Amino acid sequence: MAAIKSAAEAIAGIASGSRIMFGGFGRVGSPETLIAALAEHPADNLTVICNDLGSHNEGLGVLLLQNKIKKAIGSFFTPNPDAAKYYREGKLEIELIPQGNFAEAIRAAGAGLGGFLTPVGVGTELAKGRDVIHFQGREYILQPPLHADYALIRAKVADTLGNLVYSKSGRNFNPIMATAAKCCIAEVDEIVEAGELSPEEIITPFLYVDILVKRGSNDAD
Amino acid sequence: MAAIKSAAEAIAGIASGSRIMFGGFGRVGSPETLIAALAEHPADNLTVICNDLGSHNEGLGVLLLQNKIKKAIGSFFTPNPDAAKYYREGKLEIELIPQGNFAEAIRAAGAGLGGFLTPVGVGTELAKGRDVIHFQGREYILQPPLHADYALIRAKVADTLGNLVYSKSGRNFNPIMATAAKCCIAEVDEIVEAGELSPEEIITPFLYVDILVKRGSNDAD
Amino acid sequence: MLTDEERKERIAKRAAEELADGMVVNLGVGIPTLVANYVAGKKVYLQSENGILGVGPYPKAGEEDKDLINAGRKHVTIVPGASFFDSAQSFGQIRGGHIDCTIIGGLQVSETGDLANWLVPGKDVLGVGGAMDLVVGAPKVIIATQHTTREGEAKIVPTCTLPLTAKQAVDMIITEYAVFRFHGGRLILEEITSDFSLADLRSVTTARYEISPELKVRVV
Amino acid sequence: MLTDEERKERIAKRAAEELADGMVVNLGVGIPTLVANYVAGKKVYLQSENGILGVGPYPKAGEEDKDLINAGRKHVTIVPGASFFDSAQSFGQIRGGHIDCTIIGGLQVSETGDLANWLVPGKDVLGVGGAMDLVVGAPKVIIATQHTTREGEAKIVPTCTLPLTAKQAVDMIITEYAVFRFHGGRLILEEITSDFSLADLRSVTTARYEISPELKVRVV
Repeated sequence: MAAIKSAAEAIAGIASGSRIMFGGFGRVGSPETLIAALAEHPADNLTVICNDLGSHNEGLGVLLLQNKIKKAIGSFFTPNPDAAKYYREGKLEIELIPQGNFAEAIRAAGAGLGGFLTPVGVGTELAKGRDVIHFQGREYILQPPLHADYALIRAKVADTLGNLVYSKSGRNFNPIMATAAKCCIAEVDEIVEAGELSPEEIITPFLYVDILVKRGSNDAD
Repeated sequence: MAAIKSAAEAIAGIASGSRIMFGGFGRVGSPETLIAALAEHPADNLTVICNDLGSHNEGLGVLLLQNKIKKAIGSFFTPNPDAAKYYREGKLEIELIPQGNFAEAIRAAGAGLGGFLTPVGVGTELAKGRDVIHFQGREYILQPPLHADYALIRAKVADTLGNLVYSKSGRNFNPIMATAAKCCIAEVDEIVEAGELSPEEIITPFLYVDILVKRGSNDAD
Repeated sequence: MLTDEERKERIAKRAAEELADGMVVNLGVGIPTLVANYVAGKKVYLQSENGILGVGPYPKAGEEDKDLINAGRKHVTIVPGASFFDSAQSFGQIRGGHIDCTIIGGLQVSETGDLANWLVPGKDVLGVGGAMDLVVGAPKVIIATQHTTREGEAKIVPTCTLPLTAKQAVDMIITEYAVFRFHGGRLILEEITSDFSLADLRSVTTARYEISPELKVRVV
Repeated sequence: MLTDEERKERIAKRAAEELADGMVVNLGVGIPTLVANYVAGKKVYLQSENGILGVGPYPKAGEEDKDLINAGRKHVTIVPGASFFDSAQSFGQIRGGHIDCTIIGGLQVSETGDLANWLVPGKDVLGVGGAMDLVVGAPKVIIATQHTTREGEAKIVPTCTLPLTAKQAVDMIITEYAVFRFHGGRLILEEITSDFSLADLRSVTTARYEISPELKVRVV
C-alpha cells in the first residue's frame, strides 16, 4: 500500500551514492516534479538508470549540470549535449545498453530473474565485458538484471492503494521500473479511491508502489 | 491483421505432430470452441503446451481420451485423473515445469530471448536435464524458451484488426501464448470495429493475432 | 484427541496472526486457504497466481462469476483496488519478491529449511503448479501443516526424503502444536500449545531443533 | 546533380514499394521517417519502439498531445486500432520478430550484410537507442541510405570499419541509385536508376556484388 507524500518528503530519504531509475522517454513519462525536488536535495554521486538524460538543463539534464550524476546507465544520451561534454571531461561515466536489452534487464530485475540470453548486441562493441553464451545453436549475450534503490516514475492516475494507469506513450519505462527498485515513488496527476480504476485497466498493481506524489506538489510544473 | 473464420476453418491447417499451446487455467480462459473443433479434426500425435489438461473428458481432457496427445508440457496435470492413467500406461509423455518458469519460458519465446536464469527449481528433480549456471554469486537454472506452431487462446473481445482484451482471471496464459507461436488463433465472444477498444486497455496488440474465431461458431458451447 | 477440523482451525488461526495490515499474501490450497477466515479487521491483500491481486471472499451460491476463480479453481470475488494480469506478470510478482508472504502446505520440512510439498510418495509426478516459484520468491515462507502425517510419521525431519520443492527456503513452520522459526539456518521452537508437552513434541519431531529461551506456551 | 531532398525522396519512395497491406513496420529516424509519406492507399501499421502500435500522421500545429510522441521525439497521432504498451513489451515485439519490417539508416553496410549505423566516427559513444534490437529482431531489414557519404566515400563496403550494429542482419539496401538484396549471404544488385550507369555505380561501391540476371532499370 502506498503512502501519499509531497515530492520533497518522498525523496527525503535518498542518500548520496544511490542507484535511481527514472522513467520517461524524452519528456514524455518523465517524473518532472520528483526531479525538481531532487534538484533541491543534497544527494549526489548518483547512478541513474534511464533511457536518456533529458536535454540541456531539462529533465535529468538539470541534475547533470548540478554534478549530482556520477554514472548513467541507459540507451540514448545523445539528445543532451551536456552528456557528451561531461563524459569527455571525465565527470560522467556512461554504460550504454541497447534499448531493448535495457528494458528487459529492468523487467528481469523486477521479476526475480538472474539474467537472460539476448541475441541483440552479439558481435558488437556493446558485447565487451559481457558473458557470451552458446545455447541451442545460437550465440547470445547473458545480460544481467538491472536493480535500483529507487524508481522515480510518472503515471497518470493512481488509486489510494497505489494502483497505476499511464497516459499514451508516457508508459514507456515506467511500469517496468516500478517493479525493479527497493522503493518506487510514483508522480501522478490524480489520486482516486481504490475501486475507481477498472481491475482490467490497471497497468501497475499497487504492490509495486511505495509512495505517491501529486504532480506539481513542489510547484515544479 | 487477423482473418475471421469459423472454428473448423481456423484449425483446418493443423497437422499431426504439431506443437500447440492452449490458454486457460482450468476452464477459465480455455478456448473451448477451438478444442471442440480439434476433437472433430484428424490431427494427432500432438505436443500440447498448457498449464493443465482440463478434467476427465472436459477441455483438453477430451483430446487426451481421443489419444491425440503424445506429450504434454505444463505445470499441473493432477486435476485430470486420465493424465495419470495415460502416463502410467505409456500413452502420454509429461514434461513438468514450475508454473512461473513455464509462463516465463512462453513469454521468452515470444520476446525473442534465448532463455533466462531462474532460481526456481534449483536443487530439485525438475532441474534434471537442465543447464545449471552460476552467475553473480547465485545458482540458476537456464530455462530455454517454449515455442509452438500454434497458440489456441481465448479472449473476451477482439477488434477487426485482432487486438484483444480478456475477462478477469481468464487472462492467465493467453496473452503470453499469443506471442509465442507461429500462428495464433483467438476464440472471442465478440468482434468490434477497430478503434472501439481503448488504446490503453488493449492487452494483446493485433500483430500477434492471425485468426479470430467467434466462440460457439461450432456449436461447442 | 483433536479432530482434523480442530487441527486445521488451530493452524489457520495461528498463521493469520503472522499477517499485518498492508501485507500481500499468497495462500496455498488446503489449510492455508482457511487463513483468510481469520484476518478480519486487517487489511491483508490476497494474490492468486492465476492472475489476481485482491482476491475477496467466496461468492454466495448462484452469484459465481464464471471467469473469476482462484488458483485452487474455486470461484471467488475481488475487493476494491483488485487487478488482473497474465501468468508471466503474476509470477514476476512472486519470483521478484513482491508478495510479502506465502503460506503453503508441507509434506516434509527439514531442519535446514528444505521443503518437500509437491510429490506425494507413490503417486505419479503430474503436478507442481506454482509451489516452487512461491517458496523461492516470497520473502517470508510459512509452512502451515499438521504436525505429523495421518500415519503419525514426523513431517519435521532431519532431511527430506521426499523430492524437494526448494532448498533452505522455509522461514516458519506452524502446526497444531507448535511454532518453529529458522534463525541463521537453525530451527528454533518458539511456541508450544498448552495441551502438548515438550516431550510429546520431541516424540513427533525427528528434526533437531533448539528451544527458544523465550518459548511461549499458547493456551488452547 | 541531385539535391539532398531529391535523393531522400527517391529513397523513401522506393522503400515504400516494399511495404504491403497489413504489414507492421518500424521506421528509423531520418530518411526512413519519410517512407510514411508514400504508403497512402496501403494499410501499413507503424510501430514506434517507445510503446505505440498504430502511429498516425503528425498532428496539425496546436493539436499536439503532450503525451504522444514517436521514438524520434516528434509529436504524432494514432490510427484506429492503435495500442500503447511499455518498453519491455515493445522490444518483445521487436526482438520476437513480430514487426514485419524495419527500415533504418546506415553508415556502412558490408558485403556480408553487417551493418554499422550507430557510432559516428570521431563522436563520443553516447547513444545506441533501439537500432541493434530492431536490426536483429525484424524479419526484414531494409537499409535506406544515400549511396555515399557527404564526402563521396562508399557506404556499401567490403567490411565495415565503423563499429557494428549487428552482423549479417541486412536484407536489402535502398539508395538513390540502386537496390541491393542479400541472397544466401551474397550481395546482389537488383535495380539501378536510369540516370546512373553500372560503371558509375561500381565507382561509388567498394563492396563486391553480383548483378542480377533480372536487373531492373528504374526510370527517374
